[in-house]
Amino acid sequence: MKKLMNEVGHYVDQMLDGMVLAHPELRRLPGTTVLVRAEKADKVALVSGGGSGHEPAHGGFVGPGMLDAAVAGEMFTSPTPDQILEAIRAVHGDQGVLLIVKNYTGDVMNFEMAAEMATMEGIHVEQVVVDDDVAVQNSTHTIGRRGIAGTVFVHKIAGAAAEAGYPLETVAAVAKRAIDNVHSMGVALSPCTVPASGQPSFQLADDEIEIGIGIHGEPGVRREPIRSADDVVDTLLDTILEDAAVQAGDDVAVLVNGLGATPLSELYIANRRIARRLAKQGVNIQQTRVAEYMTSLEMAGFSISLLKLDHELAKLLNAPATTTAWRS
Amino acid sequence: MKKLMNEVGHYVDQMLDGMVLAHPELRRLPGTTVLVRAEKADKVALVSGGGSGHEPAHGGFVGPGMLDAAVAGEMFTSPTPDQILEAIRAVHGDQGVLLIVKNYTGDVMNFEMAAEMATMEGIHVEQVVVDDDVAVQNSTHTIGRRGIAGTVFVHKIAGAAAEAGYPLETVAAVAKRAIDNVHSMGVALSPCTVPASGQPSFQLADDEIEIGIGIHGEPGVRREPIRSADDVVDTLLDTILEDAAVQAGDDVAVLVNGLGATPLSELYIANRRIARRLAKQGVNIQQTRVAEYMTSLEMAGFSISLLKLDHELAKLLNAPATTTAWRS
Amino acid sequence: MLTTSAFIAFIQAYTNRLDELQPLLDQLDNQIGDGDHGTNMTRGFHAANERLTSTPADDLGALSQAVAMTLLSSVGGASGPLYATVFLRFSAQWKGQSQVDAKDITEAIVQARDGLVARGKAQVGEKTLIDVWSPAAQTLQANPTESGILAAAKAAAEAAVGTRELVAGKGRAAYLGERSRGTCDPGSVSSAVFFEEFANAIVGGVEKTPWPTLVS
Amino acid sequence: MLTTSAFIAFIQAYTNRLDELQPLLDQLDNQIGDGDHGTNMTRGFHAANERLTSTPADDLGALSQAVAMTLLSSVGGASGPLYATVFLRFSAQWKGQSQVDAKDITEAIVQARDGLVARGKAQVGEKTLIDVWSPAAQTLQANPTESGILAAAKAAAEAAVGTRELVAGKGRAAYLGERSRGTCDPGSVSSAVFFEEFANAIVGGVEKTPWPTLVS
Ligand SMILES: Nc1ncnc2c1ncn2[C@@H]1O[C@H](COP(=O)(O)OP(=O)(O)O)[C@@H](O)[C@H]1O
Ligand SMILES: Nc1ncnc2c1ncn2[C@@H]1O[C@H](COP(=O)(O)OP(=O)(O)O)[C@@H](O)[C@H]1O
Ligand SMILES: [Mg+2]
Ligand SMILES: [Mg+2]
Ligand SMILES: [Mg+2]
Ligand SMILES: [Mg+2]
Repeated sequence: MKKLMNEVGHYVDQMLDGMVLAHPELRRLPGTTVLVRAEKADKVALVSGGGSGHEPAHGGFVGPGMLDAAVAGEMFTSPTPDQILEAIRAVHGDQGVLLIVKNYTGDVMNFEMAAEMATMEGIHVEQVVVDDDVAVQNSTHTIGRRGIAGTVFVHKIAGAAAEAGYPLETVAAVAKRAIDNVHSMGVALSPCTVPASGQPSFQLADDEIEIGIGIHGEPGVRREPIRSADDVVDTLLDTILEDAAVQAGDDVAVLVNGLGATPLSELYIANRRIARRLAKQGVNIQQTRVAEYMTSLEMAGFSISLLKLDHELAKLLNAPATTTAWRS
Repeated sequence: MKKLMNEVGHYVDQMLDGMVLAHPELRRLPGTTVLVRAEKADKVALVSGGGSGHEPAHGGFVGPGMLDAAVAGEMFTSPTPDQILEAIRAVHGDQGVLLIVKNYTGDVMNFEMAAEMATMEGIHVEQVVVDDDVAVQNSTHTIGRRGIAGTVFVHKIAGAAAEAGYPLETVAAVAKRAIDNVHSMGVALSPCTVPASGQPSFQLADDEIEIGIGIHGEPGVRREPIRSADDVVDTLLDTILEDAAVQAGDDVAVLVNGLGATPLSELYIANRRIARRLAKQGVNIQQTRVAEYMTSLEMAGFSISLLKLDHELAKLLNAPATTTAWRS
Repeated sequence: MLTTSAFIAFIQAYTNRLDELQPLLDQLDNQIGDGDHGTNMTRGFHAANERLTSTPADDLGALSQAVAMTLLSSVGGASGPLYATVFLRFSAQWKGQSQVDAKDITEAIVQARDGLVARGKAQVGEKTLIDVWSPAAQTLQANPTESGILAAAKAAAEAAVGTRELVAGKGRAAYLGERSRGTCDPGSVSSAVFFEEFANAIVGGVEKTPWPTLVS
Repeated sequence: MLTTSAFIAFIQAYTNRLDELQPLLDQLDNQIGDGDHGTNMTRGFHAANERLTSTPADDLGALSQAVAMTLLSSVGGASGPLYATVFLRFSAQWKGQSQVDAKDITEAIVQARDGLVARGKAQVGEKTLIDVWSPAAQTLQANPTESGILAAAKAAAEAAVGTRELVAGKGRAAYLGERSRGTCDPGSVSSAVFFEEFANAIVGGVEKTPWPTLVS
């Protein structure tokens, strides 16, 4: 394991320091792992977060048009309720707070506890849970799907709704509509190594890829032989399209998300296939994003997220936002 | 070697296709490897480029406020004069064209030949050569220093000057002033693999890093044992500061550039040290950029670029730009 | 009878056992989760132990509350809120008391079990620590005495071993579906150890289950 | 005497040699550059060969021009403009001629050498292909006959081997400083092969230097 780091116990702390030192538009609440906007806004406040290791998520999406606060946990570990509560306290005005949570037991429970504590303090808190990963089978008998890179679309849309002055219930409703309409799936070409353990999260042979990967280094849903970029895209896209029930004439936004070590050139090669396939099906791509938005440290691989747009979602997606990792 | 690609001979072509499919504000000149702005601007035109494998450079910097055209060569190979000439022909108006070239024999010669051809066609062409890599000793007996990530600052500043309506000679002069004031140095934690060769560009032991790396997978100037992020930053920064003759009270811009596989979190850990050291020396950081700007495929490592700012350079650096990889 | 000093000794003994078992718990979690359950638990209980050194030792409610808040703010992940919930329920049940009897203990364990179910929404059979807390609470309810506490610890250990055959329906292991079968649930093992050390602190004389040979 | 058909045969023979030597040239470049000189040269000369099949074969100037333009648009890197310059100078020198004698050849080689210096700004001793072109051109100038062409090829080969001891002052190898010593310059080797095949096409009977055993 080769990492550019100092003492492993200070990894998250020093990363957050480096982030606010780079971006004066971000502020770190003293003694916490919470990043907030330098200037508080008068509107429904949005708080998200999760384990560290997904950079630029989530701090990179704090700023006008998106989040008000991002809470960072230990590496790939949900943040604790006290930190989340600090974030809520710091950003809430009198219009309430929306928590945007990815569907992992740990995240859901920690955010839920923070919400309960905040409610006890008289703060109006709502919560939405993102579950965009179609690699995981959806059925009433399971815990549902994981939240992965599609979450960034939810940040953007809820952020624009809040900025537009929508009340909390409406922001939450719009965020839920975004969640219902976003479908994602990822693939890994190589694992990642959590600094504290020093061991790769799984082992892949030179000719293997891991399909349906999560974002915490967990193995995916199946292992397959490596093949051409177009074939790999097709595997993900077939599953996504089937699940999303996208049809000719539909408007969509596409997110091609690098997991950490994959060159941008490879992401563009993937996007070429995605764009052509969607065009062939008569689907209108309104916006495409190709970059690292929600990573797994230095994992090689990528995910595709497809967001089906209605008129309002499209408007909110295109609304201005100026954060360090998303601008529009 | 695991790459997300199709036939290796189509790598650059398909990447460029994927790029314009993602970004409608970019246009590819048919039958070439040239990306230009979708809308031609009436001002001095800026053309840059180089080998592929450095994405988002150079196509990611085409757009209002920066470049007018970027020419892509084969992987890590200078583009050919005919392609550069196509770019010049496509973007030149009546105010002339500035070529921004990185100091590699191949790039310099190919751009020079293109400039000669364009001049023969009556197009007014000037050329600046970026040589920011302080890892390479500078002396009159050598070919001078390489051009690495600091080139992006030159794109930005020349771009703003052109957008402001400066005439060609002034744009070139400002670009040269940026070049004189930018100093960079990089380090690799792991090599990269050019798709066509399939072999890593060099071998590093598990406890070794390569100091003073170029951006084409060439070995650096020396190999050293791995150590803490702070120590590695100090090694680079000491050399840069000495060379740049930066003093207390100086204004600077900082670029912490990921080489491809290094997580953003590690870049921020590096930036923490950079920012603190500069603050301690009384240097004012006017702007910090932390991201992948000029990569070497999936190489792990990073480079630091320091740009000393005078009043005009600062103004131009902060001027608006909206490209896919740089916004301000 | 659980006194404040027995409570403090329990937390200390449990922390020691977690230190011993951390590699095992990480390994189990690596097989069907994300490999951090041992790391999470030791981080939390070391912090709790530390915290107890500066907590007035005259109120089981306050001590439980201190453990709960420390776990909450130091663990994260799934196990943080879950184990914190256990101690929050203890705290509500034992508020203002410097010692409690087997009936109070039984009520606290039942309350904790209910809290875990409310928090994690898992049912018995879904390969989570509920599979341990549920039979342990039932055993105690049927026999709310000191011997019941020993019986509960035994039931907990058996239940933890029994999770090996289950397919996960909640938690990270659930994404593996059928592939989660064949490995004991790490949270169930840490819970069984909890009951073992709990019984030992209150009743004494409990033999330590050789977990590494039993479940790995 | 160089005829158009000898010229075409030369380009073909040189391409074949490059195919053979590509691994060696890449390997030399890998040691002191970026490992692509063989790849660059074969890409360029294959394209040139292809182009010649559709070029009217009655004018050495037009043939040279076709080769130059093809190299320019297919090679890139340092060697592209350099070898293109060689053929651009040939083209200027031989314009409109269907055959040229040793004096015309000498003049073209001298012009090519001057073009290379103008383009790459390297001096003799800087471990570039100038170290081969310079002695070859001088040898020919001293003896502008067919036997001079053979002597030039011999001088070129010796000079290429001699670059091993030099420290690079131009090109990518220059960044290595002292560490560039001990490896032959790849561009010098491809240039020596150029002179070998050139002499063979014009005079014939030239023995092929066993480059792999000589320089690797
Ligand atoms: N919904 C749930 N209800 C009860 N227990 C759960 C639930 N989800 C997970 N657990 C328990 O948590 C344990 C995992 O804890 P840990 O590894 O520390 O957290 P994480 O899964 O966030 O990494 C599992 O072994 C399981 O016993
Ligand atoms: N300035 C120069 N003048 C003359 N020859 C040069 C110069 N720079 C490089 N060369 C030649 O080019 C060769 C390298 O070519 P090649 O590997 O194809 O290009 P690149 O260096 O761009 O990868 C070197 O071996 C050297 O002989
Ligand atoms: Mg975890
Ligand atoms: Mg090259
Ligand atoms: Mg875990
Ligand atoms: Mg080369």
